[in-house]
Amino acid sequence: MQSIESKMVPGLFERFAARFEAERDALIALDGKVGDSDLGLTMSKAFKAARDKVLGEFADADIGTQMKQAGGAISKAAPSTMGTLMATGFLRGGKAMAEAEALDVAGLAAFWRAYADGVAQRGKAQLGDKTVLDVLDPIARAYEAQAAAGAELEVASAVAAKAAADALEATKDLVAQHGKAAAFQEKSRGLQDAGGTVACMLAEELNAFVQAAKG
Amino acid sequence: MQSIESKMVPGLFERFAARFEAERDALIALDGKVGDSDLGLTMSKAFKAARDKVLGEFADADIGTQMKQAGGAISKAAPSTMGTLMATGFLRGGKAMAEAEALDVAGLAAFWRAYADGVAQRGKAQLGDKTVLDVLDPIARAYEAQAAAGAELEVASAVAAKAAADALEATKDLVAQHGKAAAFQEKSRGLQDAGGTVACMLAEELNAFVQAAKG
Amino acid sequence: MKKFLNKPEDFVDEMLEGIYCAHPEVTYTADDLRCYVTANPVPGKVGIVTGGGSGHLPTFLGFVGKNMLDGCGVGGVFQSPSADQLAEVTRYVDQGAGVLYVYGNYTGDIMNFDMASELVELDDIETATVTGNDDVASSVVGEEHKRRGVAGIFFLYKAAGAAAARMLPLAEVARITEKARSRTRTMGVALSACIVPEIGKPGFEIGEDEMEIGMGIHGEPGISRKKLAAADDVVDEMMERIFAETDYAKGDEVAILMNGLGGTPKEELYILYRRVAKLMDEMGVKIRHVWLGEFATSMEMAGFSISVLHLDNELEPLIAAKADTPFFSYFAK
Amino acid sequence: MKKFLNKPEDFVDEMLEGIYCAHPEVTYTADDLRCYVTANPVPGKVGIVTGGGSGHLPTFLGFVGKNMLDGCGVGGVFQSPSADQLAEVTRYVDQGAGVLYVYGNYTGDIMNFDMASELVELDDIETATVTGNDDVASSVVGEEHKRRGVAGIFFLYKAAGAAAARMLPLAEVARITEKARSRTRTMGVALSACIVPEIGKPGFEIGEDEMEIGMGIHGEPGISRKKLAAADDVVDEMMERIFAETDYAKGDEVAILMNGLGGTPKEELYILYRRVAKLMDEMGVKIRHVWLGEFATSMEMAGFSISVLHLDNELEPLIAAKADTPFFSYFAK
Ligand SMILES: Nc1ncnc2c1ncn2[C@@H]1O[C@H](COP(=O)(O)OP(=O)(O)O)[C@@H](O)[C@H]1O
Ligand SMILES: Nc1ncnc2c1ncn2[C@@H]1O[C@H](COP(=O)(O)OP(=O)(O)O)[C@@H](O)[C@H]1O
Ligand SMILES: [Mg+2]
Ligand SMILES: [Mg+2]
Ligand SMILES: [Mg+2]
Ligand SMILES: [Mg+2]
Repeated sequence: MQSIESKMVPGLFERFAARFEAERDALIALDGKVGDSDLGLTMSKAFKAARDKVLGEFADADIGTQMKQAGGAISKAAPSTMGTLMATGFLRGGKAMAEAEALDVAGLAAFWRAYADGVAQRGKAQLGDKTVLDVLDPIARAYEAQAAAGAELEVASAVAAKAAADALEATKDLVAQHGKAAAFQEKSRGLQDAGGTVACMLAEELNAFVQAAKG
Repeated sequence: MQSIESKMVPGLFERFAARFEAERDALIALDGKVGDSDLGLTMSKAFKAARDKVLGEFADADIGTQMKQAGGAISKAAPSTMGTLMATGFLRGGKAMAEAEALDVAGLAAFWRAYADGVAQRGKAQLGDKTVLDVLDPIARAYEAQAAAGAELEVASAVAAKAAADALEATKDLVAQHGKAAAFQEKSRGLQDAGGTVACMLAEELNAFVQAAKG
Repeated sequence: MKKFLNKPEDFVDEMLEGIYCAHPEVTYTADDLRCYVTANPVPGKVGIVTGGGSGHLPTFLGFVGKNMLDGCGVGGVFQSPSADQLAEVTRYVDQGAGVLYVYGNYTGDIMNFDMASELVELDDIETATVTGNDDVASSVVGEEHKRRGVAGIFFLYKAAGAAAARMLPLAEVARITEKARSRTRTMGVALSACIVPEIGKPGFEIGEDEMEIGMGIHGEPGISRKKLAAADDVVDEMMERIFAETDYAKGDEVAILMNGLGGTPKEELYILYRRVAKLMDEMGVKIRHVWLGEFATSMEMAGFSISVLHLDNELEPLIAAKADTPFFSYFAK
Repeated sequence: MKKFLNKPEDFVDEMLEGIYCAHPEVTYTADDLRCYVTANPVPGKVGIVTGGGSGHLPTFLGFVGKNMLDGCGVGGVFQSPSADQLAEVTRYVDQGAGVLYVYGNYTGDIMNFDMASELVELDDIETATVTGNDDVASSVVGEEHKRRGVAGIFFLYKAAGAAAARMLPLAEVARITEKARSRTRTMGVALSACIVPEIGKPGFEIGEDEMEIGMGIHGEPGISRKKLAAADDVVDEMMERIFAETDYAKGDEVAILMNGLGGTPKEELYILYRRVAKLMDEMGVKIRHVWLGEFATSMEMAGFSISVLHLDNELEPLIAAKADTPFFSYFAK
């Protein structure tokens, strides 16, 4: 498989929705350590709303529109920090896709770059601030490198998922600078970032989706 | 010993105060069953205040004044239902003593009769309503009977204490008609009345005081 | 016991010190912090005096102020003030027109107010008495005189205060307050106990999933203890009791007090009120006034009560009158 | 979880339904219950809009009313309203003079208000922003921009609302509100957690004898967790932090907000306030205004906060101005 086609996108969002439904309590617990425990709620709501949107009126739209609509749905359904950032990411990523009918590795590189940059701009966070950006940026970089190397979609998405997992692990060494976790300062060291965990799950689900589509 | 003299009255109030201090938690628990748990607090405060009054400026006063002053102190220190009733009792009992220098069996009969009648009038309760009156009235009747029979003080006070204990036991069969306990209606049956318990303790301490003074 | 306290025995007096610091419009008389009075008595006006145990803020003292009460005897937690204290308050408050006592129907309070009125009679101060007994759960129909007073006494204060502010004579103020009393009904429900500071442990036990319908504000038991139900169902059960004793005609008007017992957040009170409004609407009864918040609490107890005053043409403008006390401000609309 | 609820997911919307039933002076726009606005916008006046998560009543929406706010975006429990909702509220509230955004310094809210202001720019609505960051415990001196907003935002609302009511232009209202922001400090302490209805369990654990000094209103940790101390000692520790960052001269004036977090009774707040008044008195600082009660809660959380606004001649009359909202009424004295 060389690319994800727009008619496959609803299936991808079904995966996202199912994953965040399944991780609801785990994310509540994770956010509860240095935050306000809402992340499991907001992410399950966010991706349920995104799925409903993409499965519904926009099942046949182009990929760019699907992604933007997913972003719009998330921004209404879950306007917390992560909800708003994920909404911004899908909106900007979708814009970068314009009216593309399919997403190949180069397209995914562009999508994730726009996604990560949108989040950085909206959240005014720097790399190393222990936020979702510290996982999103490595995902974008992985797809960019794979696109430059002309890698297959299956390979690229596996590499990106691995990069996300590593990046998430690396957030443990960082000290939170933003949001509710920042109040914990040094105490946040040793804990993986909650928002980064969400980004990692996105990369994982995307990869699992690609692998399943191949098989 | 034929009578309690005014100079002995401070000792009697030391007994009352010590007893209600010791019974504080038990009375809290008892009142808690069908009331608001305050009885242990109010009675320990009430008799501490009475003792301080009678031990202090009124140590050398006549018995009537001592009793009235005790009542006044109680009414200020613990104006709950039982506090106010006990205050009324001591005030009326003291009045009945006029300027007596000593309390013999006849004097005690008059004291307790005035005490019980004052409580009945202030609380507007009838005999059988499951209140302190159902113990006070038997105490008064016991002293009256003993006085009529010309009994010794030691005998009369022992008989009165026994009458109080029996009357308290008998309150178990009654259904509360007044105060917070009335809300429990039938559920109050089987429980001994909290206010009656206080009256019984007064009779017991008076008796113990008389027996100790004899010995 | 998790409370912000210094010594438990100083709870009431330190609370009063804080109140006097914060609110210069109230003060105390007879050199006794617990003899709480307005700093601005109105000459010639009937004085309104209340009193009762502490632990129910803003009840009782919180309603001393403009267009409401003039004085309050402050008791220990859940205990009556003394007859002496009530007499002192009465003497301060009397402005030559006599004094109305308005308080809850509890034995301890009754005896002390009665004693106080005997004491001030010696000073030629005329008094009259109305005892609030709005708690439907505390005795059956026909035995209303045994019912205890709870949050609904707010309406008695409001009516009495506004009537007195019109400079009506004592008998009139008493008659109007008595009318407000006879037309007020309250039902409450509790989810948790509270702790009297000097006792240090809860007054009763209640299961993690239980509610007590009709519980009194000192923890007196109610009508039934059952599993906590959905908010709408709880309201339905409570309102059924209130509706059962009142004849409402279509177009009748009521005032409603949704009262939190202390531990229940306002968010929940509004969810509950939503249902009350729906039931009233279905009956064709108009809610002319509603107040929602904490009016008669039991310190940190979780729970709430619904009080309904069946308005008439005489009571409505009194309830609608503006009022301003340290704990309750209302702009007439 | 012991709450009066129907379905947990309906908590916010049913609460809003109750509020709209009870208070005809507020309504909603864009057919969205969560776009909460005054029913009586004042032509030509700068609009003041706030917004934030639910679960803090009366914050945030409770201060929409006369002489205070004009609109509020209402989020889920502890969650920001959406940018779309804030934009709708802004469009309704704008009366040609522009709109001031006043809200707490939280990432989610900032992002959504920023997005909203971009959206309404397309409608030629001018906005300005002041974000409350009064919580001393949430970051050190020098890093004030990282501090979160808590109960002290009440003073920003009061100043902004009174300034706008004087028909001052947007830049002036913003300048004054910004000044109130820079002169407001808050310290809080919590004794217990609260439960978000849809989560169903407490956000954190705290021991039976512990307190958390500096805890945030969503349960964010504070400066230290220690054994619950005597009320006076707790106040001393909190006030020390506030005094440490403010230069008070003898004769300076302050306004104080003693705020209960939800589960702490007013009795305790007064005991605590008594100590605050004593400390201020020792410093020679005059407490010109004090409000005491529940202003910014965390549902049933036990605890309280002290907010201090260092007054000046410009702010004082604005803080003293009368105000009337469904949740807060104040007669100017
Ligand atoms: N300014 C920011 N920029 C980017 N990401 C941020 C920022 N602030 C917080 N985050 C991310 O958001 C996560 C928390 O999300 P969420 O629970 O939605 O926050 P909140 O409950 O405070 O609104 C953090 O783990 C972090 O990854
Ligand atoms: N009207 C009454 N007349 C006489 N005794 C009464 C009356 N009402 C209550 N009591 C007595 O008071 C006792 C309760 O006293 P107390 O705890 O002081 O009441 P409360 O806490 O309700 O003020 C009851 O056990 C009963 O003996
Ligand atoms: Mg969170
Ligand atoms: Mg009792
Ligand atoms: Mg409360
Ligand atoms: Mg949040």
